[in-house]
Amino acid sequence: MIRKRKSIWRRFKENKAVQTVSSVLLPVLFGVLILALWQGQVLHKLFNTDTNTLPLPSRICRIIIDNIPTFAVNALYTVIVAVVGLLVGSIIGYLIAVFAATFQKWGKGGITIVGAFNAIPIVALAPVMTNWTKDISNDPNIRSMFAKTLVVMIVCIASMSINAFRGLTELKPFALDLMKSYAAKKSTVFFKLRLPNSIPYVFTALRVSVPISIISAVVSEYFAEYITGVGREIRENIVLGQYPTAWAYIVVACIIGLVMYGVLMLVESIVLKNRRIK
Amino acid sequence: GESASSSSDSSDSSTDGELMSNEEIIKKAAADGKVGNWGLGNEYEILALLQKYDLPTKYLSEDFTMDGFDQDNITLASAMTYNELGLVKNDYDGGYKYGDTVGTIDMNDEGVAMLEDNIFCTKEFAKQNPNTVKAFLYASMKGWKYAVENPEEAAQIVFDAGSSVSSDHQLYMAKEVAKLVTTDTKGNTVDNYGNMDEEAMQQTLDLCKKYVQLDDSSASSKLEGFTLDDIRDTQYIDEANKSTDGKFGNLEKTDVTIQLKWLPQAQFMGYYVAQAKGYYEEVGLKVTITPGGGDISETTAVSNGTVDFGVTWVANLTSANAGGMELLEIAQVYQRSGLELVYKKDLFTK
Amino acid sequence: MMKTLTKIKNSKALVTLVWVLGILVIWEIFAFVVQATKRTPENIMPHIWQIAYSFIDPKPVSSGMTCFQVVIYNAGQTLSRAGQGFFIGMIIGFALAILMKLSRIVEKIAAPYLMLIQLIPILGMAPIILAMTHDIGSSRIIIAAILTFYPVATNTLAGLNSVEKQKYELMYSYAAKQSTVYFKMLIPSCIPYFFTGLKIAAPMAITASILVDTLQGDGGLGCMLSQSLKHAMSIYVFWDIVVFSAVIGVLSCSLMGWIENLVSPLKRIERKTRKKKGAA
Amino acid sequence: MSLNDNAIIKNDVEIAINNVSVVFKDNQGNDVKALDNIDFDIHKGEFISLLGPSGCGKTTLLRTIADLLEPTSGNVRVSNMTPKEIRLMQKFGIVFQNPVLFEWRTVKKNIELPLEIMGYSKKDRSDRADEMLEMVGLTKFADHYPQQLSGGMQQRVGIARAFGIRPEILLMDEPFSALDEFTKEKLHLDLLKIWEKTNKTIVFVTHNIQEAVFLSTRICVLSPHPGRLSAVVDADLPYPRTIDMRDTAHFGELVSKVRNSFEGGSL
Amino acid sequence: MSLNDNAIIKNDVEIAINNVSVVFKDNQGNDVKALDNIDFDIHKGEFISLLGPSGCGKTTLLRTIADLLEPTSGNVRVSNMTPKEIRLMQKFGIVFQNPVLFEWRTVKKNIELPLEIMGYSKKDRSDRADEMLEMVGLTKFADHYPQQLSGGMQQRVGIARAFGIRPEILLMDEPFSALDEFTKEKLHLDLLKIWEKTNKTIVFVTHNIQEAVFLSTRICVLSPHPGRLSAVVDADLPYPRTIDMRDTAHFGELVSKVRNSFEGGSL
Ligand SMILES: Nc1ncnc2c1ncn2[C@@H]1O[C@H](COP(=O)(O)OP(=O)(O)OP(=O)(O)O)[C@@H](O)[C@H]1O
Ligand SMILES: Nc1ncnc2c1ncn2[C@@H]1O[C@H](COP(=O)(O)OP(=O)(O)OP(=O)(O)O)[C@@H](O)[C@H]1O
Ligand SMILES: [Mg+2]
Ligand SMILES: [Mg+2]
Repeated sequence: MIRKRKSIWRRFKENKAVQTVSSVLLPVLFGVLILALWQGQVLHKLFNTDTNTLPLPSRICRIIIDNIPTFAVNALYTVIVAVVGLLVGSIIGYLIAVFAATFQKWGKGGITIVGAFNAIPIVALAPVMTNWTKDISNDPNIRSMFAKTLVVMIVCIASMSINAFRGLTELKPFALDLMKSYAAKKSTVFFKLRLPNSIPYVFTALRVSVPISIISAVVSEYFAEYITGVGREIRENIVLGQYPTAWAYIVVACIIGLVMYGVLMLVESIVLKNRRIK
Repeated sequence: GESASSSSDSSDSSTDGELMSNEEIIKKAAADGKVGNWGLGNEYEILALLQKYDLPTKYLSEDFTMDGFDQDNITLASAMTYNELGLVKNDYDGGYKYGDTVGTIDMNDEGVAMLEDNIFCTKEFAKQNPNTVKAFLYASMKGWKYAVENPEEAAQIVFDAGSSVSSDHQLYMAKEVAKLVTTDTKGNTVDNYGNMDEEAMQQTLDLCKKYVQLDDSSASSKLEGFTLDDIRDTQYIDEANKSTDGKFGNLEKTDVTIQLKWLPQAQFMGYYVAQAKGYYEEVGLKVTITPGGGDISETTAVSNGTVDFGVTWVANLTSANAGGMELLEIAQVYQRSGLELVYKKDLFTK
Repeated sequence: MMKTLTKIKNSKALVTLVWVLGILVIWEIFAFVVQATKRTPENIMPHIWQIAYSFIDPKPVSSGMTCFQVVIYNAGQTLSRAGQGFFIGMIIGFALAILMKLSRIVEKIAAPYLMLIQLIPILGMAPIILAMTHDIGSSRIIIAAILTFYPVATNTLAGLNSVEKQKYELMYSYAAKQSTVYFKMLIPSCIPYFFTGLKIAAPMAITASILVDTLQGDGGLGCMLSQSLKHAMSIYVFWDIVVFSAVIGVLSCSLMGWIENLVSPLKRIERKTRKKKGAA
Repeated sequence: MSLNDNAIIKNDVEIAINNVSVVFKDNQGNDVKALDNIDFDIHKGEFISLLGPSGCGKTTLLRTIADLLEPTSGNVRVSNMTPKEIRLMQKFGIVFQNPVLFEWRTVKKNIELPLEIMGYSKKDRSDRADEMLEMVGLTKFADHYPQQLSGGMQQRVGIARAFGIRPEILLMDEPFSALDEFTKEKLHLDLLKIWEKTNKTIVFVTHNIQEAVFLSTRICVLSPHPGRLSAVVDADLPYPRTIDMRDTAHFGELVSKVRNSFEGGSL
Repeated sequence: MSLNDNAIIKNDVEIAINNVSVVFKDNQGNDVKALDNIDFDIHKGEFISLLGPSGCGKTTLLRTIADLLEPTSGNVRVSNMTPKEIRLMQKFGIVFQNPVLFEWRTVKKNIELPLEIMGYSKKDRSDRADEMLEMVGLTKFADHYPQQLSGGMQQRVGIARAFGIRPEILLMDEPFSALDEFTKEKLHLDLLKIWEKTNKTIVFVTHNIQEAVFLSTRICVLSPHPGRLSAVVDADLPYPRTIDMRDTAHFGELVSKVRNSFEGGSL
């Protein structure tokens, strides 16, 4: 009897539809719980803070709803910077990894050097990029966008190149021998073996890069010449002591992050579908 | 050296043209979209100025250096008289060496001045520690007085206290700051340091109401209803200035902290002098000076009790209160606006 | 003679050297362009030798300290905070990965929120942390830890998830306790992934620590960096700190690699086999 | 499916496979019937071979017994308990079709792994591992890592590991197929010796008829697609078995019998 | 090492193994001699089996021929060229000891892989793959992923992949050891048929004496530690070979001869 019930539970748990629904439902439920604790000021007791430093969700919502056009414009700029920077940076990072995997003797050193970019703080990178891109365009908005995107890009390069390099080089035993026996060209080995092998690693890198891209976009906006974006608004409002508004923008940043993360998970589940069969 | 001489050459060659009026300069720069300010609550005077000339209230962000100005990305740049302006003009370390080839537009003259450096604490702190507040103000003002009268010594004191600014610039700054502390917006001399001039305060508050844009509707309606009494209390500075010995009875708190609005430099020389000369000790206080310029703003730090006193600008204090903090200005150290717009003369000749 | 030559040619040091040189050359090309076209080239892209000279320049730039002294003096604070933050972040990251592995439900719930925490800018997070700790020093360490744990957690989790099903079955057939499965199988096999995470996190900890320096203006590389940027002191302090943090970042990354070689027998064998190939 | 009872002396059922079916889904979502209604009892102390062509479900059946796979329908009982209970009592020893070694452990440490889990002392573990290494002829390779071994050597490590725990029930999935005649012969005899001495129950998957006949008491012949039990043959050679039995007529007859049951039943 | 020349009709050397030694380092840094001075010629169109106990160096020798491993001393020449040149001309087809399938490709796509690399048209690839699937009996599993197959089925995919490219020289490392008698028998006959038809050179690693005798023209017996060539035996059964040849006296003699050369040479 007990066995039976357990197996129903297990079957329920292992059911595909149940799993898909639960992987959305559970975090949402958890989020609702947190929101409730937040609104009920339980979080404030926990963190020993007040409703000014950590404003209530209801107030944050009000502010967002009252200012949808402003928020939308700022969010749009931040999304453009984060997404373009993430994509271009990841592609460059991947290309560096490809280069490094192709010429391993020289490439490994290159990966180390790229890792060094990781160690240059964004607060240093952002003003330097703003300085370097002064001549890009006469339109301050365009050159600011360029500078911000560059920052995000540089930051995303490192995590992608390190991970992708592993994916491109840590192959199953004898897989390389197999390709060698076909006298496969390096490019063929790359497209038929290394590339598919690296896909799961690429997704690991992207999982790390998504939040990094947004936070770098936000921070680089602090330093940009043209005043726009979620990050800039967060800073302005914090300096002005407008915590509720600042938190409204933080929430927007989080929503951007969640959406990007959701898209990533979706793409991952489609791309890696066939590998999940066990 | 090379570049400085070349730029003065170019200004020499352009002296045949006639310099534009302030209005023309502002209009030209605004039309090019090359007016600069740091934002972050420093922009209201500029917005008021642009509005005064019926110009769109848009500006570019300056990054706390004058590189944008130097490279002509910004042609009409905000500069504090005591800091950026000195860097633009002078040729000491970090300076851009423009000398007299640059001109300035003064906010006080344009009638859009807002008051800057003050001393504040929370309303609750003031209420619970009145004697401490008064003693602190007494000693601080004594420090300011000494600093204003002895700028060389004050500059040295700040430099020794771990200032990050070169000693040349420090001295320049001390002299300029002295002017701000002892002259009001109309150019009259002030001798009761820390005084809150009603008219200038009111003008500042009015400009705040007009130009501080708050997305938070409850905050902006709160701001709308503010009177001076919501942001300042004059009793403490008045009593401090009346006292001759700095004795105010039992001090409720003797260990206090003050967070500056910016990095340690002569902008805040009064506190460093009071510290170095032992004025704080004389009134029975042990004071720690925390530099600002970090991500935790002085209003936040005072509001959440990390520090007791802070130095900020009136506009910042006003908007923080609108946002829900309960801060109280207790002294107004700078009596006039230190903000000017600087431009290269050769770019604005007819 | 030939042999030593090939040895030098194959050495790792040479590879790195060539890379560094290559980057320096590119930098210099641009530096000359900047030099020719800009009024204050040192603010945009100084020459390498100018940066190098600033390290040994005896001229004091701030409170009687030379550039080098400023960097070294403040590096102590920053690096010790980075170290502590990294250590805490590493433990949290690893623990979270294990926790998420232990329970699918925890993973499903936690994964998006862990990422969300990364998205809260320090500006918003700092006042709350500060309110919790009432101490700016420990707030800084905590924030540095928060900024570093994520790559460790994701990479370790990826490692834990990469164990083949057959290995589970083996352990399962021994009726091994959950803890045994972790200690004898999952943890050893996720070590390489864990180290990849550490390699990304170590430089990030330094970045994070520089970032949290700027919470308050009381010292640390971040403060000096922003003061220098605001032209409160020589701009070379900024460049020196950028160079310094990049170098430390690379070193921290190699340190992780070195520790990995030390703890992981597999890496040791690989190294031995490689050596042998080199000799043959 | 009737059992040839007379051949078996012991009559207490150790493993009861009751109407077991296993259905997999392929990636179009269609059902693949790997096992179809297998019903069969294994007695205590028996040496049972599961014989059948590639893909017929041998591994699947073994996994069901070992509680590594739940049957889609039907059930398995071991000593009147569920396979799970038996597994939790650590009574199974399994040799997998691929050796499944931990690449971060040396050969010896791999053999010691289950002993560590079962809480043997350091000395006992080491002694037992040495003994097993001796048996599979890998003493010289104790400190090598799995990657440094040939395929057959890796498989032998897997065998040593399973033997090392001296399990009540030994489940072996084609353990010897990667080995050469001599090594295999030696291990056959070792296995038989251990079995005769300890009287454990052994379920042995193989696709080699000679091997099945030589080793086992009974041979279950499976036919593929879906996996069905097509015959059970008694391998009634006397014990102890010796190499030269393989040249006897009876051995040949048994091999033919199995082969025929194959061809009749499935091909 | 003298060759039994009279058994071989064709005399042009296809693969010349000249004094090849391979030394590995174990993890204490000691030398492990995997191959010791192997000197041997393989003629064009021969079917050579490498026979020997587990760990004797069969795989190592095969890898040296295939240019996957450089000998520590000595060299290999194939058609008077270096193995590398031959490899670059895509003349090798290799079946590995473990199947090495790409888990992101279906069974059919795995078989098509080398054909893609060699630039066959889509249709040709598909036709050839279908034919090979038919041969190894996996037509029904064309669209499965490797993880969904049994061990033996995976191995058959590897075989199909190597056969698919119709290589000049086929190198096979224990390709059939995971397979049952019937599948194996079928593939033996298929392999022989292909070999006889095309007259390719085949080097076949096995540890099964019967298999070696049944398939090959000559058998190289290796002895282990260090790997030495201990005997070369001509398997002079007539072609085409048939299943029932395995019951002939000559077959038995050959098996004994090989077994004896083994025991004398190495054990
Ligand atoms: N990478 C390596 N490092 C060290 N030793 C190795 C390595 N590869 C193989 N060896 C050793 O070389 C010897 C021969 O190995 P090889 O794989 O050629 O054997 P084999 O004849 O193919 O055996 P099997 O039939 O078991 O596959 C073995 O003793 C093995 O331990
Ligand atoms: N995870 C799976 N998903 C889908 N089908 C599977 C899965 N595992 C096994 N099968 C199918 O089940 C059948 C039986 O597989 P099993 O591994 O039991 O065969 P086997 O008898 O052990 O063969 P071999 O001798 O080749 O190892 C095969 O047809 C196989 O394709
Ligand atoms: Mg199987
Ligand atoms: Mg082998």
